[in-house]
Amino acid sequence: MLAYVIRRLAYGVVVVFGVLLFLFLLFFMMTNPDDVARKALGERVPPEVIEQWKVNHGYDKPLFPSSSNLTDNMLFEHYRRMLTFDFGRSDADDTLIMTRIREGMGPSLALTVPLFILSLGVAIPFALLVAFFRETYIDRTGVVLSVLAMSVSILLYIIGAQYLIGKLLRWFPISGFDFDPQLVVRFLALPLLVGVMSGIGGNVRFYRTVFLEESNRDYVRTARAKGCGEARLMSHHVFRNSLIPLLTQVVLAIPFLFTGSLLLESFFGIPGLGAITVDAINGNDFSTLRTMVYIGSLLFIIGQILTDLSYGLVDPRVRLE
Amino acid sequence: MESWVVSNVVVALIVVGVAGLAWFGLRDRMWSQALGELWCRRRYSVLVIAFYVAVALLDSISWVGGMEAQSDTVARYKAQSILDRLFADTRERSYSAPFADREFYGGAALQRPGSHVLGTDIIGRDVFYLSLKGARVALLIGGLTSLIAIPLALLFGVSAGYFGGRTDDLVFFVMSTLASMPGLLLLIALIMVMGKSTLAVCLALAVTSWVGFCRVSRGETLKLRELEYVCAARALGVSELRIIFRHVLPNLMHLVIITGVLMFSGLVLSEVVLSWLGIGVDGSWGQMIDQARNELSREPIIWWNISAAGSALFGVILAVNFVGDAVRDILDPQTLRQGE
Amino acid sequence: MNSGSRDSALLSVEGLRTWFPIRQGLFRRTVGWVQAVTDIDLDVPAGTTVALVGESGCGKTTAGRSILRLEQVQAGRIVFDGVDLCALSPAELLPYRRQMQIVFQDPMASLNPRMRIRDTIAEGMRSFGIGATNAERTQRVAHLLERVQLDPMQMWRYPHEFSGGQRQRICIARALAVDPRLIVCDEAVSALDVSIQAQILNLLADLQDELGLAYLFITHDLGVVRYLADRVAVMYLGQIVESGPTEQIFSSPQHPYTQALLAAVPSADPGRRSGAPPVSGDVPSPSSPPPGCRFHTRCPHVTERCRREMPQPVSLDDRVIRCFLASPGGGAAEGAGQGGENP
Amino acid sequence: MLEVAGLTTSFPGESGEAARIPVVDGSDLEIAGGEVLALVGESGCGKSMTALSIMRLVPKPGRIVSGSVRLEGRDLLEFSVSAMRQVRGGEISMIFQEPMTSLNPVTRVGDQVVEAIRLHEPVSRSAALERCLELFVQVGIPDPQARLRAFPHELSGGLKQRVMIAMALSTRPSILIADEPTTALDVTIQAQIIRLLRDLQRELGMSILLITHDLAIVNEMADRVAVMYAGRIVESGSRLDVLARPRHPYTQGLLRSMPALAPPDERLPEIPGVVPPPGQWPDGCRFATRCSIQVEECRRCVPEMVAVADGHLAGCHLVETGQEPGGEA
Amino acid sequence: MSSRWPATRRHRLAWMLVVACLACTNNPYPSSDSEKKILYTSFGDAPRTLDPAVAYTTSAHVITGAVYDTLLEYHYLKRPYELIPGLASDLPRSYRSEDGGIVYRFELRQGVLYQDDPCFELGGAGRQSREVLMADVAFALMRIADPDVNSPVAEPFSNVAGFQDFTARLSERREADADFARRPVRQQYAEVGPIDGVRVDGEHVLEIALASAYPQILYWFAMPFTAPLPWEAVEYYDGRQGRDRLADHPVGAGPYVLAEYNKQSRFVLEANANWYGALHPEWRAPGAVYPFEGEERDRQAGRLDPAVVGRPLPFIERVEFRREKESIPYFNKFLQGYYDASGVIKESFERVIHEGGLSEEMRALGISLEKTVQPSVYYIGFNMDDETIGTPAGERARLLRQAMSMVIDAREYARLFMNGRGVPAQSLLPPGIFGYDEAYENPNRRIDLERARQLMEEAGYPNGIDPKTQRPLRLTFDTPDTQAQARLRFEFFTRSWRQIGIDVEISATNYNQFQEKVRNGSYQIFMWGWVADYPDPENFLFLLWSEMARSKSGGPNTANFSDTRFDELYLSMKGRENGPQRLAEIREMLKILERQRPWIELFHPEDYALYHGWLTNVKPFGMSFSTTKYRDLDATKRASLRADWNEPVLWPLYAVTLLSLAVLVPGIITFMRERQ
Repeated sequence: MLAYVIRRLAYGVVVVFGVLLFLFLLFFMMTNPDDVARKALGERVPPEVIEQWKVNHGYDKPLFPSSSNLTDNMLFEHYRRMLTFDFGRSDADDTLIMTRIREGMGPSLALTVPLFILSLGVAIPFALLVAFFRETYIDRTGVVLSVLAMSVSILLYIIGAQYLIGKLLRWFPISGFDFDPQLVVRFLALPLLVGVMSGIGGNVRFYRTVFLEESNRDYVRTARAKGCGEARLMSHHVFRNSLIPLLTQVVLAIPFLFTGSLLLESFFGIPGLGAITVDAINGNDFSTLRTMVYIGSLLFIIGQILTDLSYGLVDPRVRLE
Repeated sequence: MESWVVSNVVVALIVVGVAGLAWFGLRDRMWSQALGELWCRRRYSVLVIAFYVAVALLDSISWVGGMEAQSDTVARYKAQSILDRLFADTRERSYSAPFADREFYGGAALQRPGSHVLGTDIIGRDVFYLSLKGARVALLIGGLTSLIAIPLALLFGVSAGYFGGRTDDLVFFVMSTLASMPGLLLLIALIMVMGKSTLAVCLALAVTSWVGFCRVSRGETLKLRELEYVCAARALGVSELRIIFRHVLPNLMHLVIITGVLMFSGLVLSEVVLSWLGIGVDGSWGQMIDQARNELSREPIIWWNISAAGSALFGVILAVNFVGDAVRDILDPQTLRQGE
Repeated sequence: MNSGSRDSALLSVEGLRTWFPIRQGLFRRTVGWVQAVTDIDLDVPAGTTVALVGESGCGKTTAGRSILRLEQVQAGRIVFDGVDLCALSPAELLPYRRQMQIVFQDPMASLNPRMRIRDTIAEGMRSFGIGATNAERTQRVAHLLERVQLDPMQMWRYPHEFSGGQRQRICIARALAVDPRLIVCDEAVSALDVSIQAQILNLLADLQDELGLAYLFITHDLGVVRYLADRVAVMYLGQIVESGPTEQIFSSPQHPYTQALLAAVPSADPGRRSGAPPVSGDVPSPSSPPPGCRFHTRCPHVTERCRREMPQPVSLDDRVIRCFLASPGGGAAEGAGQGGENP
Repeated sequence: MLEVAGLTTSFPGESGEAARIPVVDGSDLEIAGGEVLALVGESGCGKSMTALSIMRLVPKPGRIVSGSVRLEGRDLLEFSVSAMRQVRGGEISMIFQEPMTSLNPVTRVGDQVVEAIRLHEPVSRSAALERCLELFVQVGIPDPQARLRAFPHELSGGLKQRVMIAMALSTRPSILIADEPTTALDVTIQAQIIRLLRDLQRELGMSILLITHDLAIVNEMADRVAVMYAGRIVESGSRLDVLARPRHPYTQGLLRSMPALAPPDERLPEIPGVVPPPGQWPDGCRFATRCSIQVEECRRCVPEMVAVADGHLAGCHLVETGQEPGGEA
Repeated sequence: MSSRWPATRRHRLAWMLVVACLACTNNPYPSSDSEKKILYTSFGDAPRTLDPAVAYTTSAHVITGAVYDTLLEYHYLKRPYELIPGLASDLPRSYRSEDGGIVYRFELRQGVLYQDDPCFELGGAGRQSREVLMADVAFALMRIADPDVNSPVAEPFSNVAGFQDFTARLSERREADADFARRPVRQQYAEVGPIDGVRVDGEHVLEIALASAYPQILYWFAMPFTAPLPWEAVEYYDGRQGRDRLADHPVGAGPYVLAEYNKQSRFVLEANANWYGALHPEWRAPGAVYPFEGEERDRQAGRLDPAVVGRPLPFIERVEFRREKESIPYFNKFLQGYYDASGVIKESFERVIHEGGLSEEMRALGISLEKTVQPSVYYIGFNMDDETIGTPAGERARLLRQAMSMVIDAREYARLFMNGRGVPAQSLLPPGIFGYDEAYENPNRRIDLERARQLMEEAGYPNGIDPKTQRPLRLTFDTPDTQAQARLRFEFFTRSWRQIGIDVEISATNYNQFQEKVRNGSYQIFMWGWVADYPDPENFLFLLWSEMARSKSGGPNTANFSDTRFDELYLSMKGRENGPQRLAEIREMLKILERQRPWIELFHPEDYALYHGWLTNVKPFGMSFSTTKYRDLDATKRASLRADWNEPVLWPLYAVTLLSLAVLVPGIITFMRERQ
């Protein structure tokens, strides 16, 4: 078990190195730091200032290590910074990226954790219901509704909800955020609704498929033959076995709770990491964007390891060695 | 070469290709059965998709000239597609005028549906015309990206699965690396770095979407490699390359089709988000939605603009999703989960 | 080593060993071996049927595939027609592939579902250059289909349009297409219903008569073995524990495992019901076989020596036995077993 | 004890509900108390579906169309869902062909047996565990205490089938339906399971409906035999009657084509052709297409089951007309 | 069974709690704040910096203007704009020095304090604040001169004697002596010595000597760039060891302090207890009391109510800026009463504005409207270095530019995209700026398709056909704005040009690619806008001064316009006081532009500002100048109106619930029955 975890982590580290290399190629070799500097500093900047800015942001060094110079180059620096979580300052406004991440994490989690739980809480019972009533009109309606829900762009969900619920019905504030826990519920209601709605189609369909596939297995027939009722069958046998395929999706989603949701956050004015990322995109802020991609990958890799480990917990057939 | 010539050549190739495939498919009992089954189950969705494809084709075949009656000199010298010609201003009185200067300066912006079937947008363009033009862009995004991503994924997936060993290790490593980067962010970063163009968007979409199918095809190849008919072929002295082409690839075709169909809707929907971020493809429905988004707050409300683009998008995605479901059921019920 | 028939054997296998590595971890270190086939010796004389019998997991399928060089062989010699196949490069091996073919158990899995029957059968001809033109090959396919009692008009169909028995005939036709001298039948009739099984067995027998084929018949069904085989080799956990002429093995099995196996076969004779106490326990895992004699965990006659030492094959007349109790003079195991004979 | 009459189960055809295709077509069976009835036939002849129909476990969209299943006089087909649930696993238990997949892979085998007990009897978990342990001893599971906590994948095929048997016997059913209980097992293990079932049946005095395609196993276990072909029973009678003196050409063909019974070096007598799939069953005698001695009548009308001896029935026109199909036994 | 009951009840309680929490209210603020005098407003993207020497955006000035008080200020109500003393006790006296240059002499009020801030501990333990001194103003000016600070306004200050010299000395020393470069900047400045033209005379007197005539320099002293800046703040807020950076932590002597600064969600300004207006009400300083006089329309609008005139400032105790990236949610919240003021978004224009005034609906809500034309100009520029469209193509290109200028209908543009809230521009000078002539009509900005076509023919492009390619002339419009919404605007222009047969391609590339093009000079047409720093024509005309050409100096003259006569006139006009001669010079410059057409002037945007009835003393201000301290609001009135306006509509909730039950229940019942 321990050996497995260590090995799995080791591979994770290898992948992290790969990700960093890719990011390096993408962000250092294919972009011109002068432009980034000019965007950050303004149009009318003397060249000395741009040079100074490049020094401050570490864009002035040679790209690759040479035999005489192993550490003082951008590649090494890139790896060193990313691996030690010393992300430096934003290209756009010189704020410490780490500070920004720390500030953005709270609002992101405030949105994504309830969203995650609600999505599961709505989609799984709904999928169980649909699977339970398979081959009836409830099932067919459920599937059609899911496909309908899947076919609408999330942008339209957001626009529609803001217009209908926010503006016409005045149930919740149209957008915004507050750190006061009493107030935050009001602000989160609408993005949560949109988030759940936009994901429910795909989720229900996926879960239903999994449930149906499990309920066609032989052991379900055995359970029926020993007198097990349908409800108990669903909850005790089908659901428990379905957990294994569901885990891939669910556990893998957990790390991404930290990175927030790009669209929801920026449309609903939630100052989370997603909104920070969108700002970075709009502001040509490559260092922040790079960091966000890196953190996303890191979390994904952790998520994958967690998924593998959780298989071991849920599925007795899997031995982690 | 002029872009319209390229477009015409591509259309010709596609038409020939599709005709060839159709001929092959109808001749081949297995595929014709599947097609028949699909037609039985999802007649309307197939018709809807066919309509979109037809519109896209009408918008893809273009040539210069033949517009001398036009007041617009620029249009006279530009390649105009069949669709453009159908909507040209000679028909203004009967229907609508996408380039009509008179209307434009006469204040025809944001007209309600009426003389223009779906109204006009803020600079007086016909919304119906724009929605139809979006079909080509959507198919371009879906098609071009699939055309890049699927062969790439097949190449890597099959070689990794079939040869195993170091090849597999390398492909698996590249896959884990790409897969571990958050998709949308990677997409945005790629487009930001490559610059904004249709090709760049498609390339970036391809880079972010090939991994999923690569993994599926690798897994499937691993399974196929162990099957007895592959073994029998080896016992018959058939070369490895021929085994791949005759025994492995044909048995992945259903996955290719399923993935292609399912990928399409995902790609078109991601383009909408890209459009909102300002890095979408010009003329797409996503761009229309984003352009029309704010008009929704006008009083009285300008709904036709966004709903036309939204419904055009919804229509094709829905049809594709329905067809995708059916295709998945018809071609391979076992791959339900991997297709996700 | 084995006795006289060596020289006349079409195929003779010596000390064949196929172990699969169990790899683990980041660097794919080999941490153990699945000992699928361990040092087996086997002869298949031309024009005869040799059966390889054993329970699932005993390595008989791996042995068959190893002989065809479809698995990586660890050690040993596979001498076909006087040539050691293990020493050949893939290119050199090609002409020998033509002479040895295989028919699998699951006729659905052994036919490419996306390939027409005609193409499936013609594929081998193509790779060995049999038939100059496509038309010629089609002609030959038609002929082959007739030979396996199928309608040649059906050659343009796909496998799923055939029944199980017909598919097995197609597989046989595919094997015959390259004029082999040896066919390895890997559980070729096990998945078929009794009535179909009889048809296939008859077909195989007819083909042997006509073409002088040799069969290596891999199966777990002793009924089929008794009916079909000239010689039998019984496998247990990767080793051949007993081999010899069919009649002798069935009438006087020497190895305790053979005895148990025969005793366990249910009797279809309405006049008799088998009453013997079946051998107890399960087959151990081939990745960690027991020390000493591999059967000692289940053997009713186990001695201390069996637990320590691995018995070596001993020749007895025309038979080879791997048991301490089966010394040339001994036959100690005789008292046990053969309960199946008594109602 | 259990009486199945005119049981017909069908599935919707290609063109939907309108053309339902029967897979079991008017089967009649009768099992007396304490007797082992073997239902024998080739694959696709509807024997498994008969068993599932008795349990009312026909998978959707299949449906029992007509007939009756009487357990001690009560028609199971008219039971409510909850009452039927009590019968399943209570009065009638069932074991399946694939012990590998028939057990819930994520639940400990002990718990699965406990669940079966507690579904029918209001006993505590510990009492149920106690019972479970006894059952494990009874079905000959070595080291039963430890095996209680094992997961199915940790057990060999033979042990899994023993667990299945323990589970089926946990509520002391009066009838056990065993659907190909040994097909997936090796010969030596098969012998063990056959012996176990035989012993248990004698010990507990229950009835067994044994479904198999292997006539040798029928010979080993059954008291009476019913031979099924294309959804119908074609011959039934005591073991000796059917196996030693078969009257239906199909039964005769089956017995003759068994290589174990045939003398070596002789050509095996074969039944030509294949079992037609459901939906393509011929109108008259269903075996007519493959029968070597068929007459005109066979293709036209369905033969009745006729008693050829005491308790020995055969459904063949030639038997009806007094002609002896295939003289020898 | 009995054990289940409490569980159900707990369940129900939890449910009720959830409902109560959500309790369908759209109030974005804590209810406890509803009675407080808090002004609610918004920001889009956080300003990149709040460093007073660097911050140059309106969004930054909203904060820096309130936190950093300046020597001079604008009069709140009077138009044209008029300077009044702020921290200075009076407007500066000017005199000619011995060498002929002009000198301004500022006097600072005594006893003015900075806001409380931990950075002052650097000047002595336990100190929280200190007095504002003229040395701090000199320090601020030296920071503008410091190349490392990268102030965007260094250029206008180069009129101050010795300013550029100081810059040069400083960089030289730094380059020569790495040790020196590491010292605190205050020491560096002290060592390199003062700027010649900036003379501190005692603690409270400062003299500014100009090297060249530049009377506009006084306006810069009403902007935060020159506000006194404590050296402690610069030294302390260096961004190291967890301390903020000066760019995020302003320390000034203004009426407000920045109490909270979360760039992602919220800024809060709170009244500064140390402000001289609060500490010394007896001064009745002009910048610390509500003005006594104003325009006639101020009297009509109630801005000169006797009850408010002369009252000490500020009125509002707290300003909350919330982040709103999109204008529509902001406007909707304004209508719901959650923001106090708003612009009119184009999408809601018809609803809000009716025949130039407020609509019935808005008036019923008690909203009032203020319109002002901003001192700014939007224009399409041509790259005058371009081979086809610029000077190299000579007369031909001039005619082409004229033709192109004649088909762009700015009024239509403003109508479509700005609801007509823009005065079509005839020249680059907006109304209210000296030199603006209401009667002037630019002949080349009149929409005349026929004439434009004729000009095209004269230029050698009959019907727009380029004789070289035999196809319509092809030009490129470059922009870094890739947003879908922006594309519509550019398409408006390309469609207009199509009418005279010019095929203009929109090239919307990302910022870096755009930069690349600008750097290479490979651009043809672009669109830009300019907002005045101060109300003087010089601030507009310098945009076309050849010295400012981007190709030459990287300056804001992106059109790379270069005309010797224009330059001559510019330099002469710059140093002149407003008068007939200056006017004549300006007129001549405009004539040159009229003919040369480096720009197509589009419009001067008109600002429509909406205010709720509870917000008073509001007057729009064109210059970048913080007016928050003059405003007042009635929180009680606001609270009651908000409650009235935001009653949630709940029936759809019930309807949806009932509908889904109606669909589900029969299904479940049928299913259950079927199973029996």
